[in-house]
Amino acid sequence: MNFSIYDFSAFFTSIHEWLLGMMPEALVTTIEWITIGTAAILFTALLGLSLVYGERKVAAWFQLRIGPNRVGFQGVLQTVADILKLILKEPLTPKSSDKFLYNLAPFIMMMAPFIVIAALPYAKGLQVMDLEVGVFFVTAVSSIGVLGVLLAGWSSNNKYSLIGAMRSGAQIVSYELSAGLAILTVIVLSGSLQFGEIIESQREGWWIYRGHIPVWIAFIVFLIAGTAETNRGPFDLAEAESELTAGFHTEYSGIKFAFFFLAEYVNLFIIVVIAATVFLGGWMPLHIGGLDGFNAAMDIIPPIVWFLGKVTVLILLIMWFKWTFPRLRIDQILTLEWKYLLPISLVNIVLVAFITLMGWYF
Amino acid sequence: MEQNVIMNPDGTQEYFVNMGPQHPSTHGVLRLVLTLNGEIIEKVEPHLGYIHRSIEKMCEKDNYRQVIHLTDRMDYLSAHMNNHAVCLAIENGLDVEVPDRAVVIRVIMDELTRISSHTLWWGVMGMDLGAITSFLYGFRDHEYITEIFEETCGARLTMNYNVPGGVMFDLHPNFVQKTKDFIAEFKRKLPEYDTLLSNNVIFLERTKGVGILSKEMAISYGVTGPAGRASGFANDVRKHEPYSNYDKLDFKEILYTEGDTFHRYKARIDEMWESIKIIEQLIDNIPEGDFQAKTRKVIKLPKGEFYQKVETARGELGVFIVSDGKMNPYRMKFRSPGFSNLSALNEMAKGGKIADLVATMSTLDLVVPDIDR
Amino acid sequence: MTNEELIKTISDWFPNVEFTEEGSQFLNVIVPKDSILEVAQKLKAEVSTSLDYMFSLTCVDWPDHFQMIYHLKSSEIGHMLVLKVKLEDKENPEVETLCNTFKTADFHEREVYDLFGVKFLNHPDLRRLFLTDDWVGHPLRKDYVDEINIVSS
Amino acid sequence: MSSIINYFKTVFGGLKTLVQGMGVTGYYFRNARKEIITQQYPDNKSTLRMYDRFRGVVIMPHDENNMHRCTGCSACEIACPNGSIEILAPRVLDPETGRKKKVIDKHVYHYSMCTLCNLCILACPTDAIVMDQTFEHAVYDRSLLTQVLNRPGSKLNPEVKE
Repeated sequence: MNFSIYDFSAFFTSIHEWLLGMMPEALVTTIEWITIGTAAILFTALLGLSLVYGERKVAAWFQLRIGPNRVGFQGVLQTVADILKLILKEPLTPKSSDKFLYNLAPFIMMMAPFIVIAALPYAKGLQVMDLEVGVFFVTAVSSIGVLGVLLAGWSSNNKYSLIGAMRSGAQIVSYELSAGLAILTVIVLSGSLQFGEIIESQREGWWIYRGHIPVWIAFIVFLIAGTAETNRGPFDLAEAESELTAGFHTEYSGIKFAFFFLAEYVNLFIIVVIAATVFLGGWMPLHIGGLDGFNAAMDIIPPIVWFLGKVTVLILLIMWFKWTFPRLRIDQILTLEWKYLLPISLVNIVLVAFITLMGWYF
Repeated sequence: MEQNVIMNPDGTQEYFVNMGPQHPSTHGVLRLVLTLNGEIIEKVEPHLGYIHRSIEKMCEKDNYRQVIHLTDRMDYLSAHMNNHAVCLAIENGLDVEVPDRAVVIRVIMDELTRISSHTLWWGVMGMDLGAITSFLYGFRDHEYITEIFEETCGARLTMNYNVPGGVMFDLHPNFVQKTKDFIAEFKRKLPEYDTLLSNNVIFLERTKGVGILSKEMAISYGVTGPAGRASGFANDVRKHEPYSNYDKLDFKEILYTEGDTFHRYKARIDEMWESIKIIEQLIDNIPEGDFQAKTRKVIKLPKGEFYQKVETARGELGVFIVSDGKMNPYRMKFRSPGFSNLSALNEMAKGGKIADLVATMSTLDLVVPDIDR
Repeated sequence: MTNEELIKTISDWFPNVEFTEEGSQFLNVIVPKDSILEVAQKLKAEVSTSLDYMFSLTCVDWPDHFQMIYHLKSSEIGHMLVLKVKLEDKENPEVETLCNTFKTADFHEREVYDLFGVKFLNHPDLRRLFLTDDWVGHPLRKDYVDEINIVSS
Repeated sequence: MSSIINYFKTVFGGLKTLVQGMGVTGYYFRNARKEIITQQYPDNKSTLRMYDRFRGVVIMPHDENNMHRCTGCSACEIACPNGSIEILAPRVLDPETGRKKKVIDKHVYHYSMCTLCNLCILACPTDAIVMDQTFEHAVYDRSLLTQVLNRPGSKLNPEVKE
């Protein structure tokens, strides 16, 4: 079960040696940083475009419509056209708004996803850096987004935005709790915070299969908390169209609005990647204990395809939530979190600790 | 009133927000000035008149045939019933005998309009509460009926199909078949409405116990239609003061007593089932005969007052004609259901959150041209 | 209760009230201006009549006087009747407000004030309902002329 | 104990209704191809046909030798609630009978004011005007909405009696 043919790290180390042969060490590292930086930004941009297009198509199929099909083949270039439109539009700044914070908010909102993109494992070896404290780093950085929302709500001097921002602040902060606890259940099982090792520990079988009941509960809790954290689905209180017109980003237009728009979708991607990596084994193919023939067959499919398959299925599920359920009220969201999700995840942590102690997992 | 914050005598500040006139959930140009305390609503004050065309003044210059094209622009979602009311008022003024075929056609058209209005309301209610997909499903069934209307009456929304003495054209040959197909199709789709919204736990959380309206308040504010019947105020005009041939039809008057948002919603869903029952009783035996009674070219109502009540999708529409014998009415007053239903909004929304106000308002099913006239 | 019983019961309570039935399908009760509030409250309070649902409140601009018309119905018993009040003085017509007995009168009276100019005494919030506050004139009056919107009397 | 039971009952009951709701949208997602109801308007123009009673605009049909049926009696002008029809029919000396007779000169139709209520068509004694089924009438200049229905040089159809 070696993955030599699909191992990106071998490919990158060969490039590294080749460059080292030609120029001094310092120059090589700067070149690598710059290329990886631009690759990350390009990847985020492409990711945002494809997710927006995917969401509009999926929403259309749910709603008896066809979705964008005018620009490009089957509407593929529709989001490119949208982004160009947003770039060319004049970014207005409300007269009596807090200018500095008003312009800072979109960048903070966009900064969090960029940092987290670097720490996520996409395929064997295809990872910018595999920190020992990967999971801890990701959950910590992804909570910066709340600052962007609160700043945007306060600084645009619009009553609706302020109400939207207050709601979103309360919601994201409280849902990070049960999201963190849900990930903790698997870390207790896998014993390490490093993404690489969590994936390695799922070589014989994904945690969702090996950790049976507690990991299933954690998976459901994480999905609910994940949709709440990205202000999507039944929890899109911050930009509730029917109450607050567009919530915290009402006053934004042009490229600033594009930042908010893309940040929401990249956050969705991050939540789904964490769920896929921690619960469904990231790029690890599906292995079932003894059947070596079956496992070998599974290894033929490259890990990147496994990764993208899991991510697509989860994204489809979260989009399914958004386009089916009505919106919750702010006090119901908080009662759901503090009275239902939190006690369940706490009990779950105790349960999983007990199970790891006794070794009752596959 | 224009400054941002009102200083109360006791030093506290009142923080008010304009909801409308351009707002996604006011369904039309209705401006609500909310006095808020954080998310809790202290006072809702509607500002009207953004779409006031003064239909009552226009009616005074039109003769009795021309008045009808104005009334289907009042509550455009129950256009047939509005015209039906005016035609009935004129007919019982002239005491013209409307042929049976016209009476049955009018009742079928009324019930089809009620279903199309309730399906559109259901879709928009789902969208107000966040389930955007339900809007498309509601509109699909609404459009199915508008197709039927377009084929028979020639227009989709403002049909102007009733004339004093009967209806403008005879039914289109494949009207009966298309209506039967729609009823069969709609009977499969209506349970889907329940699984998608009515039984959904999030929807129940958002609507149960929200925006309570007691029976006394409903009567005192004159809240009629499904909104009033959900509070126990039995006001179905089709049952209590039957017109056309409603007294010969068997259907139930939907009555609940809880008076919260969920039961106003449930009242409309059950009313759709009743409308289906009515149409099924009539669609197969539409009597033959001519569809319009002979009326003189220039209609002159005798001196006196004529009041006609009709049950539209939103409530009890009253047409009050004061005539002084000339060819156009001396004074024409429309008692619009939306107007009284809106006046009770402050009573229901006080103490709730903004999200509750949106939920309560969408179960009142407000159509603003019906309020402003 | 049929119209005759209504006439008998109401005339014992209020002698200075006339009844007619011609020209309308309801029993019309012509009430003098200053006792309209008392009549309305009595009709609503009494169990025998319990006219607690006012389904229409409107005003008619006759050549020599304004006429306030209140349509009442009893939600329990189901009978209906019409209260009519004559306001001779057309310059500044005034009548007592009913919005403390019938809450629906609040908006209806503001509409009549806006379109006819009839002032309602101690109405909590008598402002124009549809037109802007600085609108001149009352459109539904017969003598209302407006060159811009081509409205002639 | 009962509070714990109904705590779990609410949780699982809630989840059940949520999953049922997703089942409905899931059905439409799976056979989206069959259930799509939107019409691709500009593309289906060739096949799009409105119902024959659809009221698009009032027109005056002319037969092959430029004859119409309007006698200029202005019954439609009286019947119209919005004053969107103006009949210009001066009195002209009729050579045979020697008496003055009204002959239609211009049948002016203000489409901008017309509410398509069909009262004029009903009122016309000689069925001269008819509702057309076209609905694409957007114009850049409002004056284009004021049309003259009888074509220049068209005459009254002789069979039409007064």
